[in-house]
Amino acid sequence: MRPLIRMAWATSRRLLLLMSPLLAFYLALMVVHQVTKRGTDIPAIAFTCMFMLIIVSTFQGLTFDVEGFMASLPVTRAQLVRTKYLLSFLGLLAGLALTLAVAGLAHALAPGRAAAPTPEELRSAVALALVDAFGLFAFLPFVHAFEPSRGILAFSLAAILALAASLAGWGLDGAADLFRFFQRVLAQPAPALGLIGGLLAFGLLSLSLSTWAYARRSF
Amino acid sequence: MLLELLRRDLRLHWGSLVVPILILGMGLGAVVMADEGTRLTGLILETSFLIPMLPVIIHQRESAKGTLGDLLVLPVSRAAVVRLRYAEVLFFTGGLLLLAHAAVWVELSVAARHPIPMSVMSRDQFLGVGVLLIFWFAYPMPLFLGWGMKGLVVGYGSLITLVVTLAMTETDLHRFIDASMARPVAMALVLAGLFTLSYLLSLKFFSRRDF
Amino acid sequence: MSSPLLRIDGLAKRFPEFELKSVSFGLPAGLLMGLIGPNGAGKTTLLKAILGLVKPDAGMITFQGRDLAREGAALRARIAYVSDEPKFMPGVRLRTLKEVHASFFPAWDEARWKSLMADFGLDPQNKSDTLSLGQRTRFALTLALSRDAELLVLDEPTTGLDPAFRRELLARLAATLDDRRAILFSTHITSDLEVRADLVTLLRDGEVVFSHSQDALRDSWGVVKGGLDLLETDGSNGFQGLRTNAHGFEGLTDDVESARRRYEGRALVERASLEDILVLLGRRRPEGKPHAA
Amino acid sequence: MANLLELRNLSKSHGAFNLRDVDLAVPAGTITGLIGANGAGKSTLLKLVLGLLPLDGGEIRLFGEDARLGGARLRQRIGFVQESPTLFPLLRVDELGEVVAPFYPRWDRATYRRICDAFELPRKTAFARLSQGSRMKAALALALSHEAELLLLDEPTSGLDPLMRRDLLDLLLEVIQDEGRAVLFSTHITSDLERVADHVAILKAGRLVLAGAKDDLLESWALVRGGEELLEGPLKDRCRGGERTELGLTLLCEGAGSLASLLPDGALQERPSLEDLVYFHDRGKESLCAR
Repeated sequence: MRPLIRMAWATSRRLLLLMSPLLAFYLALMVVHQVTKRGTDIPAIAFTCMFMLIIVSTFQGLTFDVEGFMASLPVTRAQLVRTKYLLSFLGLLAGLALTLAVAGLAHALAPGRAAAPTPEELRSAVALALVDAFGLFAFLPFVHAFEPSRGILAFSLAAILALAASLAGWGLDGAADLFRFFQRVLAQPAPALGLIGGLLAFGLLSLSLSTWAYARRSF
Repeated sequence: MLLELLRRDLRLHWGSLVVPILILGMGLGAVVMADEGTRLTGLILETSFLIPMLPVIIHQRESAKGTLGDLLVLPVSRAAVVRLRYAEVLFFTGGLLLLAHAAVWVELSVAARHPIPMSVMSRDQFLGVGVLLIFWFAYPMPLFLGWGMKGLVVGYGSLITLVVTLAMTETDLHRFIDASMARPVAMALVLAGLFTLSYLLSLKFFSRRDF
Repeated sequence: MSSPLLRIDGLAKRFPEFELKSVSFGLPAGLLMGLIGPNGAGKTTLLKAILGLVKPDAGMITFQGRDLAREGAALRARIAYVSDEPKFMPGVRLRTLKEVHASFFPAWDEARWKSLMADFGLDPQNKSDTLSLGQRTRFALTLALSRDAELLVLDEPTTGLDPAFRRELLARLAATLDDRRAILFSTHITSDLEVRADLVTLLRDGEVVFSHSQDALRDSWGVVKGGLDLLETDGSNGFQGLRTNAHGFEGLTDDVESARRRYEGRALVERASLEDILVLLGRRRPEGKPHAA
Repeated sequence: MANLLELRNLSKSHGAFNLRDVDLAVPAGTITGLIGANGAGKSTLLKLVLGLLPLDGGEIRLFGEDARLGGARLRQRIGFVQESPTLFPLLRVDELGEVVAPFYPRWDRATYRRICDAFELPRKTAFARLSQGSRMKAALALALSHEAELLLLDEPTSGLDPLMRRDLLDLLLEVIQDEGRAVLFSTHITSDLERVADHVAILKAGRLVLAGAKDDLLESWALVRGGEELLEGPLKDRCRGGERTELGLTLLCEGAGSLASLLPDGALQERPSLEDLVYFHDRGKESLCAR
């Protein structure tokens, strides 16, 4: 697997460079948002920023059709899928770390204006990360079962249907409440572990589904 | 000619518009989580960043997939392609601002369980969108059309460093903003002038480029 | 002979990697001209300049007497182009690609397009990204041949095509020629041109080496094949190009008659095929010494 | 001489391209040419050997092992070039070598550099900015730099000029000097095959129509040119295809050695080129040969 990680880094390094202006802009906006607003909640932009990082780390195959070449290398399909999951997970952690770092930076820059990250704020950041993880684990099988651009279309349709279903009041109503639900659950340790355990199980299910689908793909 | 080119873009690129709109949807979700007061402003902020980039995304996809040559080999002039990109940004921004309004209005009505009066964009928000359109589209576009991806990175990169430095140094823009808001007509003329200047520069740079 | 349909005068273009130095030739109506030359000789740049994709540093290109630099958009309605790597937006049906393309050409011939698609074995419902290189080229050809273009500019159209199809394609292209139309056809597979090309232009290192009719070429260019000892005694100055290997040498001459007289009985002198000329001329102009691989 | 690759009644349906029980062996130390019309299944066959496409039926033995079991490990001993390679468009040519190197234990950086120079590749240029010919050369350099025992090349000469084609063919001849290696490459330029191929396999609509040593094949078939009288005589049941043009009839007949006695006077017999063999085989068979 190690050569695959090195290859992923060497190839996405330039892509990250290209995406960096956009990421830097969102980060700047988060800092501005933190400094000018008295509010304690994590700026909504962090949500998008994390999502953007995940797109970059997994979507190397989208912009340039390299999947055929990758499959012709002496690696198994399972290794290719595991690398993508690892990269996405790293993207997620990086997003979380960035969000907290920015909150700290804003506090350091203008101590008077931005409060230090409170435990409640940390819990929100982790909850946000878990919502992202849930979205990610739901999304990746689509990108592995179909080729990237068609996979995104399929996922966006599914996401919109899920959002519509929840908006119409069936069970959870909307991603917003998923976030609030996670926030509440994370408050006490026992349910928090249950939630994280559940998410990990969902992740493993997603990984095996992707591996099964990717093995059947033709390039 | 513009109509055929616009129809060509919509028929070939509707797929690539889904990803930005998906991100807009995610942003919409984020804004809904924000508290009551800032919903419309938050949404305009979000829309005005993403939507002016749609023509850039289309043009970038056209050059990344190598089909820009097919476009330029048609009996269309380079000027027609530049006109297309500038017309598209107005088409997309206008169209999607209306969509954003409708989305917020539906959300509020659903949340309030009864239809509420539509809150119309105030003059400040209109000018705000105009300023963002200039900075986020008109400024980088000539660089992008003239030098491709390198131009795009320079364009947006310089823009971001400007914003970060403004934030870091906590310069107070309010005085400048209030002054310009006071004279909306002059402000609108300045914005229109900058938009046209950007068009002329794009024309010059794009016409001499090799493909 | 009336003024040529397409005239290129002193076309020059400098790129970091290579340079097109003052290219001039004319293509009269009714003829098929083959454009040959090693990789990087500037063939694609030249063809792109005709289509306005590349802006020349100097020189002028006129089509039907009108300057392409000024009236490019209008003239492109009558020029059809197939690039060496036809690319199409992925995930789009061929039928949609055709409709988008056809909307720019009032003289579009839908019946002809349908019959070409059938002949070329393509299904309009197919998605563009499922096509192989050969099929993408065929689809690009259906688009180019379905509107009544007066100049066909084809950049290595036969690369991904099989021998049978190549033969049929060249026969079909030659059939479209009349006193209003011409074809400019760049290729590396010179055997295609041997049968069908009326004129041949050789481009090397950004310059036109010759632009003759195929018959004139046949009468003047030849290949001298002999043993290495012959090379020592007679020297290699008479040759335009030379290639030596273990068994002997192959020398290229542009005056086959005098070569026959000079090497009478000592070496084999034959007519040079286009491939021989290309291989023996080598890549770059030799600074004095013929380029021996 | 062990076979590096054996296909045993291989079959696959992959959209428009499909293969029906193809049997082919690629012995070590040889170059096998794969020719056939567009969509005949050449790329599909090569991709099946590499495991890019799942197999519908039949078996693939690579270096004596079943390809399905040891796929990834066996690919270390194969060099593959796609029809129009995309690789990593943003990477420079030298970076491509660095990125691919860790996947192949026997990767040799000096060989990669030597081949890049021989192909006159600008090492500092991004792959996407190379011409189609240079992209093919870069992909070839990658495939030739890890001492692969089996080279699978999908139309490697397309986009190359005659001079560069001849250099590439000489390089392939150099590769098989080492008895343990072999090359299987598909091409549309039959003159290349006539220059270097020992064995030839002709694919038509997914079926292996003709296969064998090139010289034996060309000796055993004959092109007979003449008038309509050719169809009356016993020649008819030896004919496998042909064409009627304004100049007369051209028939492709089997068993060239014993044809002389059957020829009506005035008919000409000559040895077919590979292109003739591919062009005439099964062409107009129903109307002309009426078997």
